[in-house]
Amino acid sequence: MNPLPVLVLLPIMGGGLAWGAGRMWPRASPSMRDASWWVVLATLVVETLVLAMATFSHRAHAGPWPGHFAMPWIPAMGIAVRLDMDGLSLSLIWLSLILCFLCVLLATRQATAHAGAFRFLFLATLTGVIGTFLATDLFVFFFFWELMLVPMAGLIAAWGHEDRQRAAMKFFMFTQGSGLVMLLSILGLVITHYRQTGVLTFDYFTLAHTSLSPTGAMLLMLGFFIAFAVKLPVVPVHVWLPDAHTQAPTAASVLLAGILLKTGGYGMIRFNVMLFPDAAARFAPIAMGLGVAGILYGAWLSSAQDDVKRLIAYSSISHMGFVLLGIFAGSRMGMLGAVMQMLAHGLGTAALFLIAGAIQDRLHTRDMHRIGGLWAAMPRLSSAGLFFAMAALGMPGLGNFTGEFLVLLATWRISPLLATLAATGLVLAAIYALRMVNRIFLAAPQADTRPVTDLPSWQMAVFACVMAFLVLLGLYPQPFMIFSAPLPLPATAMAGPGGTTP
Amino acid sequence: MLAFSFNDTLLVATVLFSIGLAGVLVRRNMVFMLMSLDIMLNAAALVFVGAGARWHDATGQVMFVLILALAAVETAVGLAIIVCLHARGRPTLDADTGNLLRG
Amino acid sequence: MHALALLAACVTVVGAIMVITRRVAVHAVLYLVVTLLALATVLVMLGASFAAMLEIIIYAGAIMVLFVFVIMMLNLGQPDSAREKEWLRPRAWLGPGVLATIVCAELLYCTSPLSGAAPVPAAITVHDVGADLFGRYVLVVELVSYLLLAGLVSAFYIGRNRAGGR
Amino acid sequence: MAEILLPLLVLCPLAASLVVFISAGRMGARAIGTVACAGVGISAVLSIILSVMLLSGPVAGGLQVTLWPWMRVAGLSADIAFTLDRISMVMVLVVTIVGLLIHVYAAGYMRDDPGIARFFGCMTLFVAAMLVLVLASDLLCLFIGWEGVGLCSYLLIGFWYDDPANTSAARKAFYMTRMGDVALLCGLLLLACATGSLRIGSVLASVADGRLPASGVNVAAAFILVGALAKSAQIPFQAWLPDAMAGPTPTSALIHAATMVTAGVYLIARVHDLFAMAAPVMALTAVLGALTLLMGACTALVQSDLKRILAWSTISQLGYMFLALGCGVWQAALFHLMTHAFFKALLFLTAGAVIMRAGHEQDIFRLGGLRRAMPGLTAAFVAGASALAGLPLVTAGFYSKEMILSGVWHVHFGLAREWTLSGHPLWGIALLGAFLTALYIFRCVFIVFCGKAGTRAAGRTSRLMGIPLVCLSVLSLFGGVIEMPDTLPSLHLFSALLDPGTPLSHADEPVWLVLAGALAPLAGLGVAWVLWGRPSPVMREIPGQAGVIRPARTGRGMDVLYDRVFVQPFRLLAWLTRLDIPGHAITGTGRLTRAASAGILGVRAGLLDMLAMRATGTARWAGHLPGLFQNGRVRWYAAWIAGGLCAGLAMAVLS
Amino acid sequence: MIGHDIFVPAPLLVVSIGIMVMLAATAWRRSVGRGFLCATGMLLLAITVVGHHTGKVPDGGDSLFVQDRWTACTAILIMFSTLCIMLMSWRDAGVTREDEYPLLLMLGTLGALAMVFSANYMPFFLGLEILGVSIMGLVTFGHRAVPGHEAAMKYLILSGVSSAILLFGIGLAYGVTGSLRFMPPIAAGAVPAALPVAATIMILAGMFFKLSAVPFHMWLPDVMEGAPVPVAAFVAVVSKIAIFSALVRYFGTQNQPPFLDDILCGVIILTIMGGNLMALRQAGFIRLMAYSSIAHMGYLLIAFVCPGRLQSGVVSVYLAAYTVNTLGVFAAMDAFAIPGGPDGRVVAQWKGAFSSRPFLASVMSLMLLSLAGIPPGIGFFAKFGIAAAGVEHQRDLLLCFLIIGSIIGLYYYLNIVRTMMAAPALPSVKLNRQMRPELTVLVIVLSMIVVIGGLFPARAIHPFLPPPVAPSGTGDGATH
Repeated sequence: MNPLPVLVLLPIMGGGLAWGAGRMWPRASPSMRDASWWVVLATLVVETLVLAMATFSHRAHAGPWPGHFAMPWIPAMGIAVRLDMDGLSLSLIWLSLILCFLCVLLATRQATAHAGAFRFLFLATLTGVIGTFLATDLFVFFFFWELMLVPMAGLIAAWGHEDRQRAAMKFFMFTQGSGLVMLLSILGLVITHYRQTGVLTFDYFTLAHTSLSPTGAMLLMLGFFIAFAVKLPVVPVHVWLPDAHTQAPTAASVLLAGILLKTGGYGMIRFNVMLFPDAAARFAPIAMGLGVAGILYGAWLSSAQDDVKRLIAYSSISHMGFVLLGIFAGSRMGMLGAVMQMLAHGLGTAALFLIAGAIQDRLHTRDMHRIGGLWAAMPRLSSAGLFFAMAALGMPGLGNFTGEFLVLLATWRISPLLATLAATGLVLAAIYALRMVNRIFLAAPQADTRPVTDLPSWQMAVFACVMAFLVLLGLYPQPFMIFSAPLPLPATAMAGPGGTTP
Repeated sequence: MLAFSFNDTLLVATVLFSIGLAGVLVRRNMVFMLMSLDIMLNAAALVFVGAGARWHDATGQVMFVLILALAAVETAVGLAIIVCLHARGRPTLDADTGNLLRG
Repeated sequence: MHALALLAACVTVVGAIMVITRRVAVHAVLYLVVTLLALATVLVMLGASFAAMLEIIIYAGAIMVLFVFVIMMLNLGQPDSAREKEWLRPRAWLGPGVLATIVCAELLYCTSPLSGAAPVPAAITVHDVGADLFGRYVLVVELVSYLLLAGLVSAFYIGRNRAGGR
Repeated sequence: MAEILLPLLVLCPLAASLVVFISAGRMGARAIGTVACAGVGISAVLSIILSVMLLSGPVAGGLQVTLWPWMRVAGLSADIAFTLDRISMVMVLVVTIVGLLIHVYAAGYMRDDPGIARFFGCMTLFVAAMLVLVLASDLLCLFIGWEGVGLCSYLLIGFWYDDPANTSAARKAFYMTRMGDVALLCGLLLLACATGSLRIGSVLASVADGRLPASGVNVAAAFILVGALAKSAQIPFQAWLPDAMAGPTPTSALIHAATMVTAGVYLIARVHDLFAMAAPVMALTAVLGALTLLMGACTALVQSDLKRILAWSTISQLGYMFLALGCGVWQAALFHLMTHAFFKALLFLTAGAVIMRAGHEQDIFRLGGLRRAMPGLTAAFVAGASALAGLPLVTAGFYSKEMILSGVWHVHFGLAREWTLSGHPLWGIALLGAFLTALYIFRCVFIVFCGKAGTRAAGRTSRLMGIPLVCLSVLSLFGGVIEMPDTLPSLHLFSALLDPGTPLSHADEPVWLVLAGALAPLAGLGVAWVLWGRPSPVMREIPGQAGVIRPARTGRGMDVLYDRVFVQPFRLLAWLTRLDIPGHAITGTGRLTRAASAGILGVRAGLLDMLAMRATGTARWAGHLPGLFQNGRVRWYAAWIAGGLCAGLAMAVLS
Repeated sequence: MIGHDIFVPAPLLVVSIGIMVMLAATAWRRSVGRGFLCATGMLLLAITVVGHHTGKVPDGGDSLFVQDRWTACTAILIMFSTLCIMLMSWRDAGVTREDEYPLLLMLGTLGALAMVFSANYMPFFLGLEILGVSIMGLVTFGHRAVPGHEAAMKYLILSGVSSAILLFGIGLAYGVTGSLRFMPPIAAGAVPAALPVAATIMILAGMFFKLSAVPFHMWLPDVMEGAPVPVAAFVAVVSKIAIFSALVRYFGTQNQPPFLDDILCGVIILTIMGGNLMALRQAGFIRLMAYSSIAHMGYLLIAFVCPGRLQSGVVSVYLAAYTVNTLGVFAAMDAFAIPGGPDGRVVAQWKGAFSSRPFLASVMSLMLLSLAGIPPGIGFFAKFGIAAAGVEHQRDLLLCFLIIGSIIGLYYYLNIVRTMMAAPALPSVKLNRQMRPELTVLVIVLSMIVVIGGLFPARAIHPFLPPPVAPSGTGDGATH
């Protein structure tokens, strides 16, 4: 059995089951776990097993990368379900699964109404994301890219907070609209290839060898870039993100910040840089400028927020600026830094959203002025919050720093000025992170704070796992760097000063 | 008797067609609109007959018959609708006023 | 062009103009009959005597009677005539007139260079038409029957529910 | 052996920290204190063992342990690796031993605080981070410790978070040091970029090879200097340290006096080879150090808060160290670092005990006459004060300061081709600083311990707190005899220890140089006695709110002099300090950022969001089209058809 | 000559016989149910005999009818749609229960089929009129009589004008070529170029009217709004398929005459933008669907102006997707209607549908998202095909408008979904919410088609990937 299609299909099937289970055996009491929750958990466990199999088994196959699956889909148009897996996709899938476990264990309790449907959409998003990470057929990639929007927007629109529907709409419109531009680029590439060779195919590896005119390559690259830039997000097109993150229910925020943003980074690495190396190199100064702008702008705005989730959302913009910077720094080091940053940010920000969600569940507000001083009441939650805030501000020894340092170093080689500016973002990061800490956790308790329950120990244990993972990423990233490096395209030399040494 | 060339036919038909069009556009009374429609259809029919004559082909007149049938059907249905609307409180037969369907 | 032909064409056009400018519906119907008769003349001159007969019998005869019948039934009288006058102010003619004129001009522009060597038209007899109609176009005739059936059913249904108003 | 012990050195406090954190709420105060002290204590023992191992080994080099590769990418290799060489050995000993003493003291001091677990967790974590900083053989690894100590400092300054002033002081400290950290990071980036590695040895070797252009060396040194300045609260980053006194006193002693703030000194000492090649930066370091020492001393003179006096004195003493570093006598800097750790920790701890017993009163003018109530503490404080002032021969501070002074006297900066700068003016400033040091610390001694009784003292100092004080007093008094000026019995144990190859010796040193160094503190002591030590002190009534000294009264000769010589310049300086421009800028940054980004938010709402909204708005406007076009009139519709036909014909025919 | 050797495509024959049978049945005893039953049976029969014909296939160009895979594809679509609409209106409360109704539906289908199969202007034009006249009758079947009649009136007059234009154009074409073969007129002999151009334009104008391309589109919303829901679906689906099928047949796979290029581009842009912009602020669901259908015709026309390898497949896939989605929307709307309660024709009535009627709301969302081109619906693949065709022909301008239009479209489709997700305004009145079983089946079947078609487009669409016109092209063989 090939694990790749199983990986993609399992979540949505499990989600369907969970939905059915939720309808058949609705929850008896709010405190009890219902059948659908167990179904989701079982799905994730099986998925993890399959993923472990995919990680450690080495099967013989025709693909250029460690994992490969191909099945004709629409032969008339040269479309096939081609799934390939290299370290980058593998590590991002691992990240997705970890975050899903987090959500299932810590956050889905929030969805009280129609829990089954909630879980279905949740797992459907996972399917979309995993499909996006695995697809090497451009059509299939686009299919999954669009597919993951729908359940996510549904999650936001149906289970979100006050202004959820507008946020969901904004999210959907931005991503879908930019996706259409990418569609045109995909088609442009395919048809250019068709004109040259007479072969109509959407195969990533085949299309990589299309020879393009500089202008054409630039245009096609820009089409991809726009879609990924919206998802990442890059500064001028980030408008959807704060709303979506803020309004989404906790689990959706986690998925959104933890994984969906990563699909943007993944796409930039996989498609912008690897498909169009020359155009990407020419575009790099602009992209890096945008990255720095994102770092500073995101951090700056983050430090002006009163809404916790909004603050975290803007900090995500800042962190994703590093990713953009690293991807376009043109060296393997920057790329690795970007990947590390994605992994670390996925974990850290997801945990922060979970904490913010836990606070909101207990205090029914996200306004930092009204939260105030939780340490006395909830030392566990607060210490976890403190830890992840430190991770967010780039404390060395935690995962984010590894990524940021590599990115900065790679940037310094290109332009010390940009690197210095980006490093300034770290000061701003300290400002927003500490502001959050000193408003929420380490502050005088609010007079009207009702007695609240702290996190139970088992939840704390889950958080501890994440912390341990972040520390691991921060102190011993080498295996992850080797593991999660994007593999070069076969038969083409990866351009870049880094060469191909892992 | 064959005094008309195709060209002349076209001339007459075009003018007739335009008059019919103008009639549809300018009249607010639905009965007049139907009459103008008939004029337009007749213009089209005239073209067919003229063309049939030009190619010496009976098909043109076959088309004429078809158009005649169409005109009959349209007139019948149209008048039925007019009568119906008239019966339901549209005494003026004005096509412009009392529109429920708009926007 | 034959003088009679010219006359017939002129009558057709003038009749049509009268149709669309009349205030009283019955007058318009009468002018329409005149137009159709003149058109029948034109058809005859095109060698299509069968078509001309149909024009007179069915169009001027049957369809126009339908019009007259409906007009009588609706009892359009003096107030309607006054209202029509109100509606037919010169300003109302401006837009439609211009549009129709432009369409006419464009069509004429398209057809005008045609006035050169054109094949001489010849008469087509009833026989020719009949042979075609029930020969190669028999299916078309069948389709026309369905068209008439559709019109029949529609008009029947619409007319039947006239009084209902449910 | 060393491969196990060296990581264990770091691991012990770390483990203690984890245990304390995780068991929060389940362990009693005593148990927590025990665990913390045990963790640090084991470290101290280990450090001594390791020092012995190091010193018994070959002279050059040190104990190296590479734990695991951290980042190995093309163009960068960084390891998690520890080195124990002679420089770090000194520092490790200081950190662990002083740390242990302070932990023991704190176990008594913090006994009744509800947040004791958090306190000891942070303290032990701090020791661990500090040890990482000290032991790191890789600059990037050092950076872990560097930021880690900053974090602990932040947490401990804001330990009593109920008061917003404390948390804001904590944040101020973090922001300011963070700015320096970013500069340091930039320096690291530059070095990593040029050399491909951040291992200190290889970086210095590359620099020595000339793989880095001179400008690069200067810039890198400048970046590192900025980082060090921020960490050590030197001009222009001095503002955070006095505020940092908001933390518990053991914190102030350990972090903000003995160890963390000296990290900057340590860092520069570590990379002194790099600095040696960057003459302008050296000069800058020296000048900034001199300015800081003078300013710190001046400001300390007019403070009234006991802990703030000590804080400013710390700044001033760190200025000495930077002066020494700038003058290339990094051995002297480290020596002073060590002695300063002893006596300043002693001073802080004693002050903490005094304040605690005096009912948490920190204003020196409200204290007073405590000599009788707490003789032991008085003795300890006087011992510390003497060491700080550097009273000749009997205190450790004298020897270390003397070493700095002699180093400064001999220095010559070759800034550019013919621009040289003699060290003599700096020497003068340092000497003046020595005088002022004695003046302000004995002002403090006389006001607090002599004279009329102020607040009533209560309770007594527990033995747990007493023992460290005794130990530190001994160290402060006698810890300096391992290095003596040539004029005295020429003893160079310390510098020989640090740098066995080139013993620091100035044979041609004039005797009056030592004499001047010895007399200046004495003069300070005398003046202080004159001003504050007599039964009716001249300056007694001056309200001590920093810098707001009433205009000197006429008719008292000494006052005029004092006013002219000290007060006016101090007022200026103190006014400048009080303005606290960078400090305000930093604390203000939060508010400023908020204001500015609120502005940006407005702009954003007006720009990006509004653009998005405008787009939908346009679309909505377009949504009104139905009303315009689709008006329900058949004739209108027909006109469109005719118009369409018209246009189509026109386009097709006329084109 | 008259007899068994006349070439008639079987579906046409079956449907017309069906009409006769229904007439006979009506003459025997009037019964609505029997009419529906008879019609359904005949349609099923007709679907099964698609591809068959009587007589021998004429080889010359003089045939009235033509039959190939393209006709089979569109004929199946048409009959399938009619079948669905039959099912929808079987016991629809919004439709007057008269036995003329199934008869007119069948007549309309016959007209549409005639258009599809026609290879000659005559059956094309007659089919068009049969369809039109049937629609005139059908729209009056609602209970709200006046809007129905008003709609019929508008349709009558406007379609009369367009028919006249079309006929005039055909006449000109006939005058130019001397033949009524269903293809663009090519100047023969001394006839100047302007006349065939004018003829083509006028024929196109007539076709665009039926297709409701933008300057000629205004009847569609009014007519659909005035009609009962199933009839609106009929108008939106069947007549569109038929006319588009004819349009493709008319121009074939060859490039359009160059003079048409600007006009077509202009019409496409106007159609896309007009349809989408007008749909933005609609409160009426049917009206919104009408405008969205106009926009979809615009998208389809993009494929139409990009002839070649992709065109036939793309057009058929898009038509199929559009058909199924639109039918789904209308079926859900029909199922939403409760006698004495909301009839689902206003978007606001759908507020809170996700909580009050989750199944219908889910189906509706699926259909709307598929219309918007979001996976996994079949509409995604369809739009992908359109874009592919556009990129292949480097229709950059049109593609820009495709994207802009899609985004606007997404907005109003999502707005409906949003409305459905909102909390219901009022505590819902206890009404009988039992859905008619046949509607449930229909809705489920349509949803499955949408999803399966989206997931396995190749399998689902394989029969729809024919060369549209006589197998002249060589490249077409590769498409299946």
